[in-house]
Amino acid sequence: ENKTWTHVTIATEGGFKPYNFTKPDGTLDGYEIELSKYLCTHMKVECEISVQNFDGMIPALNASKFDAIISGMSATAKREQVIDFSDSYGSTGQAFATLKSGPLASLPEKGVVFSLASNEAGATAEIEKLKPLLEGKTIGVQIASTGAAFVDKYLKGVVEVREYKTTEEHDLDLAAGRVDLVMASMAYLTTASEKPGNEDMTTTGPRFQGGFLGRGSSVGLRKTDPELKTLFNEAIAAAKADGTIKTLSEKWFGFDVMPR
Amino acid sequence: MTQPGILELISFGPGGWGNILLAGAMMTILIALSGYATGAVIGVLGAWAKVRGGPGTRLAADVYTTVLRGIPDLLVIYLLYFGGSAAISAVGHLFGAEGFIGFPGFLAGMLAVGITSGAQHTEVFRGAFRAVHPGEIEAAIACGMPRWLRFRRIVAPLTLRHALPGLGNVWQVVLKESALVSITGVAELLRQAQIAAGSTGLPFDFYLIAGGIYLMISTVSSTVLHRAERHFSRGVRRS
Amino acid sequence: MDWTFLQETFVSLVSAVPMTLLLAANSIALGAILAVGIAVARFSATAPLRWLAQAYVFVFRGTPLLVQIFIIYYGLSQFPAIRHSLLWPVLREPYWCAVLALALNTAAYASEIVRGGLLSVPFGQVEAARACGMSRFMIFRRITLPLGVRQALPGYGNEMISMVKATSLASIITLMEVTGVAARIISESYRAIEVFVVAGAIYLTINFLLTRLVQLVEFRLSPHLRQPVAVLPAIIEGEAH
Amino acid sequence: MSSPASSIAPVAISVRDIHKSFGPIEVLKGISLDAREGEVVSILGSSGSGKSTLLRCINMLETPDRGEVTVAGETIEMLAAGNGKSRPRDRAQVDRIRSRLGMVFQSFDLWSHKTVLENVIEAPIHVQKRPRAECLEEAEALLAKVGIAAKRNHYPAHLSGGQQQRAAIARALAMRPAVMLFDEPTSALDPELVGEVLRVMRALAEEGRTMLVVTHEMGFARDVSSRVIFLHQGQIEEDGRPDEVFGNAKSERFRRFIKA
Amino acid sequence: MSSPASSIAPVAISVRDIHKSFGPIEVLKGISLDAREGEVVSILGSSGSGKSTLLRCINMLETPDRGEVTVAGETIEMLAAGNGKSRPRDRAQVDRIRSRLGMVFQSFDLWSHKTVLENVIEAPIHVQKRPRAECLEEAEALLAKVGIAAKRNHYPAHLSGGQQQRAAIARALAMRPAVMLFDEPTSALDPELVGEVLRVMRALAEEGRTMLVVTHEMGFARDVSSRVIFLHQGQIEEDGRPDEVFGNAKSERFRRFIKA
Ligand SMILES: Nc1ncnc2c1ncn2[C@@H]1O[C@H](COP(=O)(O)OP(=O)(O)OP(=O)(O)O)[C@@H](O)[C@H]1O
Ligand SMILES: Nc1ncnc2c1ncn2[C@@H]1O[C@H](COP(=O)(O)OP(=O)(O)OP(=O)(O)O)[C@@H](O)[C@H]1O
Ligand SMILES: [Mg+2]
Ligand SMILES: [Mg+2]
Repeated sequence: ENKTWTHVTIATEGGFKPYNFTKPDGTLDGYEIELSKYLCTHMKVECEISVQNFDGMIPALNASKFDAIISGMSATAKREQVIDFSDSYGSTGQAFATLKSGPLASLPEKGVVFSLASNEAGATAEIEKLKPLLEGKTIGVQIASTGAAFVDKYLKGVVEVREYKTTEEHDLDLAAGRVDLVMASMAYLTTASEKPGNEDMTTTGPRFQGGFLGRGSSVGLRKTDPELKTLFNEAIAAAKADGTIKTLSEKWFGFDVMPR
Repeated sequence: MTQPGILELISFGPGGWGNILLAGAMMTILIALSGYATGAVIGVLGAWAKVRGGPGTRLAADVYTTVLRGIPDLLVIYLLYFGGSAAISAVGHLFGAEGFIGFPGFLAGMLAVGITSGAQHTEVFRGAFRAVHPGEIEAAIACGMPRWLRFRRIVAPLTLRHALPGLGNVWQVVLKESALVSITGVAELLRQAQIAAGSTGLPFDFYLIAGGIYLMISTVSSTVLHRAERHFSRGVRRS
Repeated sequence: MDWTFLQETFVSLVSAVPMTLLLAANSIALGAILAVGIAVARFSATAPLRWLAQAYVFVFRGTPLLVQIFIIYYGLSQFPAIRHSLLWPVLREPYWCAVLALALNTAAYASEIVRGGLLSVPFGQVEAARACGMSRFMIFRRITLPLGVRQALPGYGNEMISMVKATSLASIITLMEVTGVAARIISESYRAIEVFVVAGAIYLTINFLLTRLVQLVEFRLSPHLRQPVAVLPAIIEGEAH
Repeated sequence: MSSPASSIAPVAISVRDIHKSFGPIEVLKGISLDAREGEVVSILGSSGSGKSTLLRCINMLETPDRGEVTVAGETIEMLAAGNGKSRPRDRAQVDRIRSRLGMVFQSFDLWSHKTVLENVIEAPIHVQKRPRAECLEEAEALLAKVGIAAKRNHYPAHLSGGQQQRAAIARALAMRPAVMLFDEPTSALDPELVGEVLRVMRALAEEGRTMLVVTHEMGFARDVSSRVIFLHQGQIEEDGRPDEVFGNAKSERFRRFIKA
Repeated sequence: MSSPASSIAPVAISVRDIHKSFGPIEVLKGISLDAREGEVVSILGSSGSGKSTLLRCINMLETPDRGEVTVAGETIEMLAAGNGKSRPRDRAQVDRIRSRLGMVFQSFDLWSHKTVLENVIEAPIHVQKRPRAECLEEAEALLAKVGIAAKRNHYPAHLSGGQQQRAAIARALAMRPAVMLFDEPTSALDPELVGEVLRVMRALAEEGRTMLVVTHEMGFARDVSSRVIFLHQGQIEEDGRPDEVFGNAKSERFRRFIKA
């Protein structure tokens, strides 16, 4: 039986700038909010965006509290065991950040992108080059993020890992000197260094993406709703085709996050 | 980007988070009050079961307090919010309802706070009851007061006298436990502060502001509790 | 029911139990000492001392522990003066920040419980002690405190259990105790209910043992509320021999 | 049984074969006694002989292990409990009978959260449901009678021992009970007040109220009571008119007791 | 002042011009009395006349508003407090003097968390720092003297009123006080026990211990005490040898009091 969708409830965190955030008047804004509006118009459904705690989002989706997650969530293999994902609408890769005044500010290959999907050998060679430089340092990552997965897989035993509930918190500890560097998505880090208090923060070293880091940010959906997934995929394809994603991401991140 | 001052952050005008924080505070109070009331009712019944119940009710009350005091409150909320929905839907289907019936987040939160604080209420009431001078209860029995009357006129006020400091503690706990309800999507104070913190990149400021608002709610409630304590301690000589 | 998943979860969570216990034990011990001090200060004849104690209780009971941990850990470190002070080697460590925050918090609650217990001591028994020439400190130590503590025990048992549960908030400052590990497993597996049930069972076990311990102490401390069954046979026996 | 007048009057309270143990100690070993309307029975006995326990068994504050209590013709129905003990069948019946038994406790046990006046009007208003105004008026009169009208608005903690005892007497009298149980009602009073209280008790006797009085005042037992009972080792050793008992006691033990 | 023997003995306790008010009520209006070693002073007075208050002022359980207390030559130094009241200057001195004053309370006030024996040995061991073995031995002897040795390991809650009172007497005696203050020490006792307790008190008097006894027992006042004081409306109305006072009272009020 094919379900026809006229009304879709979407969950977002509402506090993950610049993907999605709340303005002082209570309204939502950000890259994903503008994108959702476009997607819904294209899908010809009425959308309702509600703010949810990121922690409980996947179980809540499966408990039918809402129909879709658009909240900077990367489609990783682990998550795909539990829920479905649409095609990606943004992939910026994982990058390091440290203090401008710190010794790690000048890690080599700054800004160079290594893909774990198309160039795994190159990426691993690059990681080997980094290891001696990072030996004994402390790194902060968001708990269970793709960055955490990366550090766990490639830098275990080399660096000491601290896991934080939010990215904000590892920024604070970076500033306090409790950690030497942090790893997070490039899109987050570029905007984070503009936040008050983070003036001394800078991105450093190479970026990594693809492979087990996932396809990038995608719409999270229940496995039982294939029709909705089709609708979202069509709409995302249209957004890519007509340049909406490019304009929006340049507006919010300062560079094009079009998945390659 | 210049850093806005705290006054600017909490103002109600454009660019101020006053409205959102106020709504959050109201929600916190609502959840805390309703949860606390639920808990107090459970607590009176639980203490009664423990003090006066037969072996069966006593065991049930013991299991209840041990389990609910022993597990993290978050688990209770999760089970009610996710588990509760499944249960209600199942019942709904029996009566021919279509599709999925949601278990409202507010209700789950209120019940969760009530059920967890009920265990603490039980212990507070039980301890306070044991502090009542037995002779005063016997005097009431000797007057032929039936149980309920005795409870209402003698036992309850004397128990409350000893229970009030403990009840104040439970209230403070509940007030802050209400923050956990954010997991169900209820936008209470701490959740609003977290959202504001994430949206502005000023976590420290917003946590301080939230702390200040909690303190304000506490001030009002401890004034009320203090009055109550004075009222119920009338006729007591103190060292 | 996915037994292998439950088993794996259980093994990971149990490995975090020592951290949870260490946090709880340290903060409860530190908090208890502080609590008695604060409770006594609230009865003090010196008004400023009384106000100070009252303000302390007010602030720490009035704000969520989460906020307190956050401010102690992230807030203090924002000030360069603190980062360059002698305290920094302690405050730099998430573990000690957590113990500090938990102890300061429980002290506020426990001091209220102790105060309630002390207030419930019958006045005549204090007077009888005064009439014997006991000093204020001796009356406190030998009469008021034992009677008050007995009275406060059920409430204090509550508080210790809340502390065990409150250690779960230490996960927000990167400490991997039981809840921290549980949160990590959930955010990898998204099976919140199963993981929380296992975590719940672990907390329940810890707290169950703790409750029994408190009850044991309660029983030992209140022979005067029990029927004299244990004493009588001893006397009769003694007379028979 | 004692004076000709009271032997005609109907039996107000009848106690049959009361047994009571605390743990291994048998405190009461089968006590039976009847009191007719208007009779004043003094219960004598050394400390620990079970006088208080007897009064407490009569109004079921302690459940007797065996035996029967009848007040104004109504017998408290008992059920055998498992362990060779018994318990009342109907709690409402016990409450009803208790409200016809006034009791003054050895340790007064005034309600500490109520003023003297509130202590006195509590039961008449709430147990007997009499109109408040009437109760207040009667309470004032009673307080005046026992001489503590001036303390009506004090809390028990602020009264002297004798004042507390008199308030307790007023509280019991306010219920207009058919039978009054006094547990050493004058132990804390000075001779003058004893005289006053005894006058009150005598007046009650004349109104036809029955009284069981545990006392150590030989004067009272001899001069006021119409019957004297001596408890020893859980049994009644002497029972009779005061002149009989004091003048010509059968029991060696009692002779020793009053000689002291 | 009374018998020739005691007028030679040194003054054990001296009370000068004690005043005490509770709120607007002035309970004591200037009480002065001396007692020499070995004197037994009975304090009579109607209920509420301030007898308990006087004893409580003597050992500073209530702080007198004015006046001076001297025990064995040492005067409790008072400081004027702001509000026209006074307070002791040195708490340690008060504690020291209290340990020379034994007190038996009207309401016993045994420590409920200690057994009878523990109640008795508490102060000797911890206040007077005497060896435990000696205290135990003496306590056993005292408990035997007052006839409750069998209850030594019971908690106060499980004792009858008379047993509690005797335990309280033993507790006070165990401190070997120079002066004993008794607040109605026999109110809950039967005549036999009264006799026994009075024998104990007489023996104490012969050892040269001074006693102030609030009592309602005219027999005791007449036969045992060496001096009788009658309190009325906060003042001493009668003061003299028992034969003088009872035989030939100056005060009309006192004649009425003992006639009752
Ligand atoms: N709840 C109880 N548990 C154990 N023993 C008790 C209890 N109540 C009373 N007893 C014992 O029963 C005996 C009788 O006590 P009861 O209070 O009836 O004596 P009494 O005749 O009133 O003495 P008194 O004149 O001293 O008040 C005493 O030996 C007492 O120790
Ligand atoms: N703490 C207090 N607050 C207020 N009034 C009090 C207090 N203590 C005693 N009083 C009042 O002081 C007066 C004297 O009391 P006190 O206890 O000295 O009397 P008493 O002579 O010992 O009487 P009794 O023989 O009845 O024991 C009484 O009127 C009493 O109400
Ligand atoms: Mg008795
Ligand atoms: Mg008195």
